[in-house]
Amino acid sequence: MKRYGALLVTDSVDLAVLPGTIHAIIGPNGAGKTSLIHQISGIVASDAGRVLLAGRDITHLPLHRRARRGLARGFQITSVLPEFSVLENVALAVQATAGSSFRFFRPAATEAALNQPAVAALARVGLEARAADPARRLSHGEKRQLELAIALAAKPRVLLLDEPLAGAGPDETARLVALLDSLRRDCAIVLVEHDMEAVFALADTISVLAQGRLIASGGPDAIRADAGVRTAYLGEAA
Amino acid sequence: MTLLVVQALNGVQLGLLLFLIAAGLTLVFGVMDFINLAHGVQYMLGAYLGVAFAGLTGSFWLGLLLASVVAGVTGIALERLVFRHLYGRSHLDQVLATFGVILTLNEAVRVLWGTAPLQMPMPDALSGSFQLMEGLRYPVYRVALIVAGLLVAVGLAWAVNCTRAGMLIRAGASNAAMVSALGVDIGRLFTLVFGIGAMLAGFAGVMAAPLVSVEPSMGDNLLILAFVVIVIGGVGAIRGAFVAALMVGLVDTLGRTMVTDAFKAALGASAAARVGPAVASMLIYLVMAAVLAIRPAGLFPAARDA
Amino acid sequence: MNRLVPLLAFAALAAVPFIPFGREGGYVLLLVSRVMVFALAAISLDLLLGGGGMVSFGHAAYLAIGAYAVAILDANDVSEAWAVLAAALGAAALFAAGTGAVALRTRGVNFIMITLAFAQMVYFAAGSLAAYGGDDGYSLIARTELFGWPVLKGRGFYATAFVLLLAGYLLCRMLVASRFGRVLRAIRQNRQRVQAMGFNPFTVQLTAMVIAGMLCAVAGVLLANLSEFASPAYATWQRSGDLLIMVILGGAGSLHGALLGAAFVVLLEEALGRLTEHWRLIFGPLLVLSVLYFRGGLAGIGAKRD
Amino acid sequence: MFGKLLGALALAAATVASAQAQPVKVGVVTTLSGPAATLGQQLRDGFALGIEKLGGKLGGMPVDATVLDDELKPDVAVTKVRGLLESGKADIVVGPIFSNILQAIFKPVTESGAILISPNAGPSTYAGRACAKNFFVTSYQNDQPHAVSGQYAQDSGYKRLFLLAPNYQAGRDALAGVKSKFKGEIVGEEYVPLTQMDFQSEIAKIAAAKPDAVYAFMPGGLGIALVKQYRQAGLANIPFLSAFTVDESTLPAQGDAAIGFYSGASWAPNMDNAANKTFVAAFEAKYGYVPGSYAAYAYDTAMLLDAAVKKAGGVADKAKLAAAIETADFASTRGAFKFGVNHYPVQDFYLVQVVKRADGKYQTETRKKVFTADIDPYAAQCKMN
Repeated sequence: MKRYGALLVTDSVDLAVLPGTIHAIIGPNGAGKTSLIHQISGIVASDAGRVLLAGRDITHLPLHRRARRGLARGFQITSVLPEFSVLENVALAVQATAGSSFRFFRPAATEAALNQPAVAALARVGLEARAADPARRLSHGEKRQLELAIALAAKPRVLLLDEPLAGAGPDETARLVALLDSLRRDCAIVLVEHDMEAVFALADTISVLAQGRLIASGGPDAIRADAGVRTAYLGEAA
Repeated sequence: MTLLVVQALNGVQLGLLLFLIAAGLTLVFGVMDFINLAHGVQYMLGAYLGVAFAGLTGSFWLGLLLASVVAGVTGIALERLVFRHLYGRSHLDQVLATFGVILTLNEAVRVLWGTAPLQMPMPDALSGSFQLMEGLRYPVYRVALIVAGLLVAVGLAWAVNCTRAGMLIRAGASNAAMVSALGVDIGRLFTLVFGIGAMLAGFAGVMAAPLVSVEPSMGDNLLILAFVVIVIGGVGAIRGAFVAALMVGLVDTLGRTMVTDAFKAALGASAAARVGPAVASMLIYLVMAAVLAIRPAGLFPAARDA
Repeated sequence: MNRLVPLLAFAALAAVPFIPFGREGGYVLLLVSRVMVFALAAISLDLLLGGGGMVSFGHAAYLAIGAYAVAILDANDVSEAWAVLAAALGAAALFAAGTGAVALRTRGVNFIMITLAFAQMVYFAAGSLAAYGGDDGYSLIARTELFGWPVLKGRGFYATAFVLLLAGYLLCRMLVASRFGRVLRAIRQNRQRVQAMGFNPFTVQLTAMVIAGMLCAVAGVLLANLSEFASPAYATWQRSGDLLIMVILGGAGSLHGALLGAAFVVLLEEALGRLTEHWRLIFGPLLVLSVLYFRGGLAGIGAKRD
Repeated sequence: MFGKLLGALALAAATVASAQAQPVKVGVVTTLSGPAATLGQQLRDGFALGIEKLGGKLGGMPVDATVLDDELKPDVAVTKVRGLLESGKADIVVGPIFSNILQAIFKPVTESGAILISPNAGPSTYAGRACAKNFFVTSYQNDQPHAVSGQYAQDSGYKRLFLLAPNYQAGRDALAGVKSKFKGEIVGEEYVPLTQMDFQSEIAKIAAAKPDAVYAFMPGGLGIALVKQYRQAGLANIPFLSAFTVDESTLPAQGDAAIGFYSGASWAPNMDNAANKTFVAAFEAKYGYVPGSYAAYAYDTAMLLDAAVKKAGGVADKAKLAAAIETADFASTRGAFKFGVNHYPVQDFYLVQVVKRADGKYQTETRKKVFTADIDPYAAQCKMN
């Protein structure tokens, strides 16, 4: 049983992300994609506009409180905890949503309440075999998988992913795309990605940003046909 | 009123002395992300070398020159032998190693020159004084100290803002990896910055020697003050170090003058004599805590790339 | 390694009173008592430093807070352990919460300096407590007692200090392994990541500061009883530096490293001090070399690396 | 590691105990770390010279001496001293330099039954109600050298006095000592941090206040900086009275700047008696610097102990030894020497002045006797029992 939310960003960019869908944001370099993700997740404060999550205004909440409301994010530069084991990375994320962290005496490493969901999340991304290894020893693609597991462990309503495929080889990409595709069952996904093939294969809705503005939004087919998008991407060539 | 002006002048002079020390510290910290606790002993070393060279040559000026150069060379030697190996390491390792250097050099100075404080005579040319207010003469030497401090500040500002090395230093302070990737020999740049920092501290040591007691560990408390300065100013910022040094100098000097008087009015004389000096001693730390509480990165933090 | 070394260390501490050192026996017990007191302080610092990545340069303030809790109650004819502990822990918790709330706004070297600033304030404040000896310090009338039992006299002190050290160590180990400690350790590695997971680093770190401060205040209570004396000198920045050195030298983050570091510093000072008055000339380079060649500190020697 | 205790630190002059004679075990507690080590060295050198003069013996018995560096940390001092006492290495403890260290070691030493002799620090605490049978001071009570200047200022008819001291207990006590004798107007009373290096702020205040004289208690590096800057600011025409601010430990660094400045003391290198002449000449020959009062009182302490051990016939009976110390008759560098009821000296105090000697070195010389057979103000409260 899962509850889905909806997300809205207003800052001359209007985005609505619907439950159970993948909403991709594309655009040329410098279009403001990462900035947008930062604003939504709360790392950077917006100058104007609002962010709503499941109908509630979260614009003025700090990063960690947005996360508690169900907004999870992966980072463009992989950002796992290098000294922790793979399992501990995920268990920590479980801990963030499961009860208090102000428990001082019981060893966390053996808490089944934390480890079972963590193992499940690892299995979901296909990393369960490496649970005991230190996170710093993972390959680049495996770190991406771990990022996803961390994000999933929080059982988020909305998952923000900033270029999850960057730096992945063809095999890894194929695996990650399949994984992302299966994730839409769990939560709404906002996907910033340069790999157009993956974007058009995955996304239910695509929004195109150029110079900080939203120039088009719609299904993959609509975007393919959009004249403005063609100009923005193919600009000089057209 | 005149007294206040005199005190302000004294504050400026203390501030400039602090700036000479803090400038090198903040550069080394900003460019190399290196916590150099041993910067204070460079100041002490400058004072001792100044006394030694002035004694050998019979001239304050030769002593100043030689001591500054040798202090700089010592800094470079330390950089090559020890500090260079610590750039990539954690701040904790740097703290431990440079603390070891402090212990070593403080003790070495004791072994070489003895524990007793030494005397550094003032240069004849600057030993005069002029009437500042009734009954108080202001030594020309202190004016020279102010002028020297200002000249160094201007020179540094010029060097950092207008020269190629300065540009690299500024670039290095915000993104060392990038500068290195652009093909600049970052190692030589670091050595240069270190040498300049050590030389400035040594120079400050010689200049202060005729005024203060030249003794082992004389740099320890000054190191703490210099760190207060660079933290208030914002790590890596020459301009911040300058403003903060003057601020600390003025707060400390004027605070000592006025805090006890202020408490006298509020608490009566005997309580003021007890509370006043304690608060005056705390004043610069209170200022630092207040600045950091409001601006956690200091007044003028160097823009740092992620 | 992680279990064996601490086990051996505590076994050695437990065995010391039963080893016949002859006429030196009394002194050995004193010296090792001193090791244990500073080990407790260092372990509490390691909880901040190794656990949470918070480099406090003002941890000695809590030694003074604990010591003055003993002194002030002693002056009012109270030497019951529960009262003393309540006062020491309460004062330390208040101080940690108040200063921590401000200090945690800053990062890196600014955090180092702002904690130093707060400790300096404690130092100056303790020096102005004229009723308790001011700078001269306060000589205890009676040692702290437990329900009228003189638990801190003679061998009782050794036993009590051992129990408290062991308890403190186990407590810290438990904390580090707990849910709370896991978040704390995660913050040290990547603050933003932890925030994005939904944790508030501020409250977690502040809680750690309060716990560490209280633990160190217990060491302060012991130190006052060991020397039957409370002094502002307990809060000097040099003392805070000593604690940092113990933790880093021992290997930050391992907890038992802090114990090894404290033992190493106290005993090596003693041993070298017997060789020569200029023992710092040996000790200083040793620190430098240990950083250059033994990464991970004493606790890291022989430990497996990946 | 603990087998042979402190052997390396033993005084050069000390002789190893011979098989038959039980040696006199002396612990010397002094400060040998940091800038204050200058004073600590004087204490150590003065005491070592005394023992050497006595042929390595006290009262004809061999000496087993141990020098401890208190590092100017009270807890370090206590640990080391208690260690010495508990391993039976001290019949007598001599030291320390600083009052706060004395406060810390007083109880452990006196309660152990050993004799404690302070050749420098003489706090008011142990001069009054807390006086003890086995505690002696061979220097002075801390207030006295300061009172000298207060009395001198009063006698000289000064009307307006400016006071300066570091902000710590001894500083506040010092100025209280001056004020107890000076009845004129105090036009300024400044307390500075112990770490201060620049006195411009205070100097400007002095110039503005235009006092008849200045009184300063600025020990060590503080005094060096103050005296130089005071001279440079052209204030030297205002008489400079002091204690522990211009003495033989600071004069080499102050040089000409200190010439003519005054201090209050019970001893100076020029004092005209045979014991002092022998001491100063031997000290300068052996150590190459002019001794200060720290060295002189430590030397006196060695001589005192020699006489007392001889009289008591050994150190086994501490009560007998204490009684012998009370009445010991020895040749002090200050001429005649006598303890008061509280075991602090009853002695003359002088105004001394800084001069440059013919050989280019600096020393203080007695100018005027200010107090004769002075008893400190706390002695009346002492009920020795």
